[in-house]
Amino acid sequence: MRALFDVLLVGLLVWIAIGSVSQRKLFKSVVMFTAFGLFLSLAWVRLGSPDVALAEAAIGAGVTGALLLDAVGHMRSRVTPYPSPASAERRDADA
Amino acid sequence: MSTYLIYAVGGALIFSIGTYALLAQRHIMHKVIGANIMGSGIFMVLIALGKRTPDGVTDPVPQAMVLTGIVVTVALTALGLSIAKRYYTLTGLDDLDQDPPACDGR
Amino acid sequence: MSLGAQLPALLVLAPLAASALTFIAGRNVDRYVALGCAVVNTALAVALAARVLDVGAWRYEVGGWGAPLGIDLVADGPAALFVLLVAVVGLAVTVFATAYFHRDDPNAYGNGHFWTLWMFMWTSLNGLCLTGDAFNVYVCLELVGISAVGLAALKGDARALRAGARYLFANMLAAMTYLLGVALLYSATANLDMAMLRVVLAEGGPGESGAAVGIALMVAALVLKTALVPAHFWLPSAHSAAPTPVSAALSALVVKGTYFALLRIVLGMTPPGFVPGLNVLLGVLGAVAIIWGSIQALLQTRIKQFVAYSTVAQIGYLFIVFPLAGAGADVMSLALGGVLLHAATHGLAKSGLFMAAGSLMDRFGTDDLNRMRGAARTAPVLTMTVALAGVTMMGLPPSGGFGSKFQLATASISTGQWWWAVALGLGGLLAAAYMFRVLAIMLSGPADALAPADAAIRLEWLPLGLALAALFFVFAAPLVNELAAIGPLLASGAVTP
Amino acid sequence: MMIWLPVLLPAIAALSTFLLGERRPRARNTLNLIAAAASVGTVVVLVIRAYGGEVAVGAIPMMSDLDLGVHSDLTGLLFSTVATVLWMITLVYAIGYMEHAADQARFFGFFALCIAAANGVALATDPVSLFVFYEILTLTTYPLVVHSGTPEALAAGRKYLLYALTGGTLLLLGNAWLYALAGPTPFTPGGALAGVETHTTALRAIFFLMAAGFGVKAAIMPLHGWLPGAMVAPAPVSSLLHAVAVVKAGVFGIIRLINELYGPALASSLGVAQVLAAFAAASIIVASVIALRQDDLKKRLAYSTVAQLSYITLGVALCSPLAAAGALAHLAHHAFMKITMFFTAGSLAETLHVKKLSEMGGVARRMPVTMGSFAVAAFALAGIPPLAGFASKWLLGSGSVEAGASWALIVYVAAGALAMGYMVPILLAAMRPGDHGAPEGVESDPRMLWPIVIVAAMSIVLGLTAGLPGSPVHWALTAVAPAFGGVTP
Repeated sequence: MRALFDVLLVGLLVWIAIGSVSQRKLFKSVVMFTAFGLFLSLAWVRLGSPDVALAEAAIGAGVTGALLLDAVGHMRSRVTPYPSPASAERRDADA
Repeated sequence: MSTYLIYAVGGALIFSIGTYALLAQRHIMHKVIGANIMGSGIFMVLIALGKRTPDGVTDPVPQAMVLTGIVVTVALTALGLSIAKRYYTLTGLDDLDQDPPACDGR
Repeated sequence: MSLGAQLPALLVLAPLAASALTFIAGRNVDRYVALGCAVVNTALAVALAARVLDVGAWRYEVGGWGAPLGIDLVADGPAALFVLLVAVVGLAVTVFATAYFHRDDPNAYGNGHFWTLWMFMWTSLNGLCLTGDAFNVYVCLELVGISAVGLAALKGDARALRAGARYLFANMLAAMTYLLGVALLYSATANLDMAMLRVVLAEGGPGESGAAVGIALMVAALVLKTALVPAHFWLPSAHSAAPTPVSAALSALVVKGTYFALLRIVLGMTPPGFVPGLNVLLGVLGAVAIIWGSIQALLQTRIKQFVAYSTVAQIGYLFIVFPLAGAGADVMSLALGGVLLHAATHGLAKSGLFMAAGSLMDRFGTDDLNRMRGAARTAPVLTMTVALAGVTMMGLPPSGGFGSKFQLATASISTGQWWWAVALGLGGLLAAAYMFRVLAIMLSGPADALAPADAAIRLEWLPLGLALAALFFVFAAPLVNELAAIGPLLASGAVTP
Repeated sequence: MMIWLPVLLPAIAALSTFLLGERRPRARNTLNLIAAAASVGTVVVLVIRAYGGEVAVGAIPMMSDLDLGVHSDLTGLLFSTVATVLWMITLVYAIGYMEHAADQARFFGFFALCIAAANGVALATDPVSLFVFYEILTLTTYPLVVHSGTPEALAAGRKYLLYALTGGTLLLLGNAWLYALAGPTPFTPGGALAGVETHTTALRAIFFLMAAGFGVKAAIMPLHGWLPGAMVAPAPVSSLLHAVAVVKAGVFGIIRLINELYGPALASSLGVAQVLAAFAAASIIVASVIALRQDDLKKRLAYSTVAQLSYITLGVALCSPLAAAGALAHLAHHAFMKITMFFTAGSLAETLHVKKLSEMGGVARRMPVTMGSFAVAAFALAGIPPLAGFASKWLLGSGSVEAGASWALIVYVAAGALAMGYMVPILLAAMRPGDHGAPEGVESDPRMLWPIVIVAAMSIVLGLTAGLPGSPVHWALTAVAPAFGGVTP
């Protein structure tokens, strides 16, 4: 039973992780990352490290989430489709 | 299946997801989040392996390492985001692979 | 405990305090705080080297805990040499920067954050050189990385920010990989102290394969941070987009700091052959770096890119020592002395070269190499600096580059691995090709127009001094060799306090 | 300390020249001349002491058990004397020649540095120290070759570097291998490799690496490609560096390599000296034939240099005392003869803008003293008695016989005939009628004329005094004797 809970928690974490780096909407990405942080603290508790859990909740999810939200506020809210590979060639010329 | 092994394997998976995002995603925010996820994966591996002591007592050293790691990662994230914001303001770009309009510089 | 024994801690605390002070201090005084700290630090570094030569290596227990629980600083010969290198080049960079960053310029790069970041980088570099703890290396790596990225992006223009961001992501990747490696190593050995790890690893045991994977990851991370080919992609843009004093510091010191950590881990901590094929692979990559970096340098048309690619090539020489590991003590001390000599002499020459390159860029108002004709006539001191630094890059006598090449070649031939000597020779020729290509432009006429010298350029004697120091550095080889032989880097087992 | 002066004095002159810049030409010239005179004085003192058996040694610790060392043995001093004496004479010539040229400080500075390096090569105590000075010589010559900054000069400079640095790399590898094999090996007359003779394969390989390294500067074919191109340098550079310091550093290296590192006995028993001799003999003949066909005066002289340098190499490679002494004596004699010719070529180019044989008509009438001096040097080079070239060639010839290599004697004789063949046409061309505007008998600037007369006179004096103690011939015989077991022939 406990093992099942652990497997579910880890699976959830993996799923949220994938989601947070592949969302086209940046805001959603950030929200998912914050959620990831919160579930991670749960995992720390399960692993018997309550102090790490506290730090994760406060810093990992809290501070980082706030920083990310602030940055998103400065940028376009959606990931735009990328231009043609021509720019990649110019990049090589630049390097 | 013991607890630590579940988390260790999960940590390794999460690490790979983060690595993939850092290397393959082009949006700067996705890269930053990817790096953070990478870190979390490693922390999970660390803590999980720290649990694997013969007498079942939690080893404090990995916890200290993780706490340090969290703080350092936040610092890196803050720096990365401030660079990203500035870059976006200057060029309107959120992708490092695209050339900025003009490269000036002394 | 005598004051001398506290030197490792002082070397970390002094620049840290200066970093805080420059942050607090106003625009008018921050540079003097930094300058004062640079002088103090240099004195401390000299004292450290003198004490190491005098009493041998020792360990300093931070907070008095002692390994494995606490963190130990290790003051041995190689560390003292690197700290000294950081101090000497750091002092030069600081002096150069006081002229380069105008006090009354409202846009003075990073609004004065230069000094804070620079002192912070000095702190973390000293820490990186002195630490004897595998996890502490991670912390120092990150701190070096943060300050280096901040400095590289200091100009705040699009090119610098982009280079800085790329540099940052390379740093993050490296740091995380390193951390994973440490995690595996710790789980296999329950130890983080490098000297103890050497003993533990040499005994072998059930966790051996996990530890080997961990070490391989740590090495991969450090290779990325040291910009060894093929992980060099971030270096040229980051080093060339930065303001001149920063370029000098990044190229001369930062890659050396990470290299030193690598040296500690591969030669000091890991028994030879513990990770199969690792040492040979590093040697091969080093040889490839020498060739590839040189060819790239030959193709560059922008002066700072050119200098940066020359760094990529020069880093390769430092990796020739690894495949020789396991040879007899005589050969190893020859080889280790060789790479330390190379690291030091390249640090001096490259910082001088970057300063000269930056000044040439300012004088000609362009970074296009082909528009610097006639510099030999119009800017003779800067040209001379480029030429003298070039002698070091080529490894010709009497530069320290010659000494290192000779020692490495002799060591390679002694172990029967003569092919490394061939790579060294080829690298020298390629270096000559890229240096003389640039010098030929500077010697050719008719001369291109030149701007009058401003404050920073009036410091053109400073880079010349650095290049001259590198030019005659082979005469410091006895001292370097002596330092290379002091301490646990090659000796097996821990050093007692 | 005194032993370092031949290296330090020119270096100090160079440093002050760089610091003075273009501001005070007169002070710079005076300073250089004083330094040159002081160097000559130092070398003379060292020679007198060395003749009395007193060898000074100086060493600076460099690497583990390797020092940067210099010593005042007779062999080295002969080269050093030639270099410093000719430096002083060339300075006078150069001051006249460069009077209106640009970048004089750079020119005179690197010029002096070259001499410092050449003296270092001459006096070095071991192969690594020699290598150090040898590479410094390479580097300091480059700015002189490309002095004019024209595309042609830059191309010549590139070629020079390609050859010289590749040679240097081979030399470095040879040195590293030797050190790995035998540790430090200070030059010892008769050989310094006692105890490792059994590693024949390695020793052969090391020999060829080093010989190739020295062979580039000694312009042994096929390593000579840089030399004719490097003649784009200003005349004083061609004269001093390409007739004296640079190329002679190469052959001098070979002399040290055979006589004092391997020892003639080991070099010939390994079979390596014979290979070198074959290359040198081929170079003599081929270069002489090529010289016959050159219209450009400096190019013709350059190929003549290639041939004459191989005289020296062949002499050493024969591993006989007389031939080795002849080689060393020829090193000195050739310097005086060839510098006369390059000075002349420079005067013709600077004063009359004549660079080719086909343009030389009337030159002998216009500048009789200059061309007369040239004639003396040309006949000396061809080996006409009693001029200098004869004395050294006589030794080389008798050495060939002594070594039982009569083929070498044939090579020397044939080359002498060829030398007549490529020298006489120059004289004939000069005597053809032709017009050079100015009245007859007007020579070039006296600062360029007198050095020519002096060096030409030296060709006569050295030939006439060849039998006397202190002459290069006697000196060379004394210097090489220890390498062959101390028997003075």
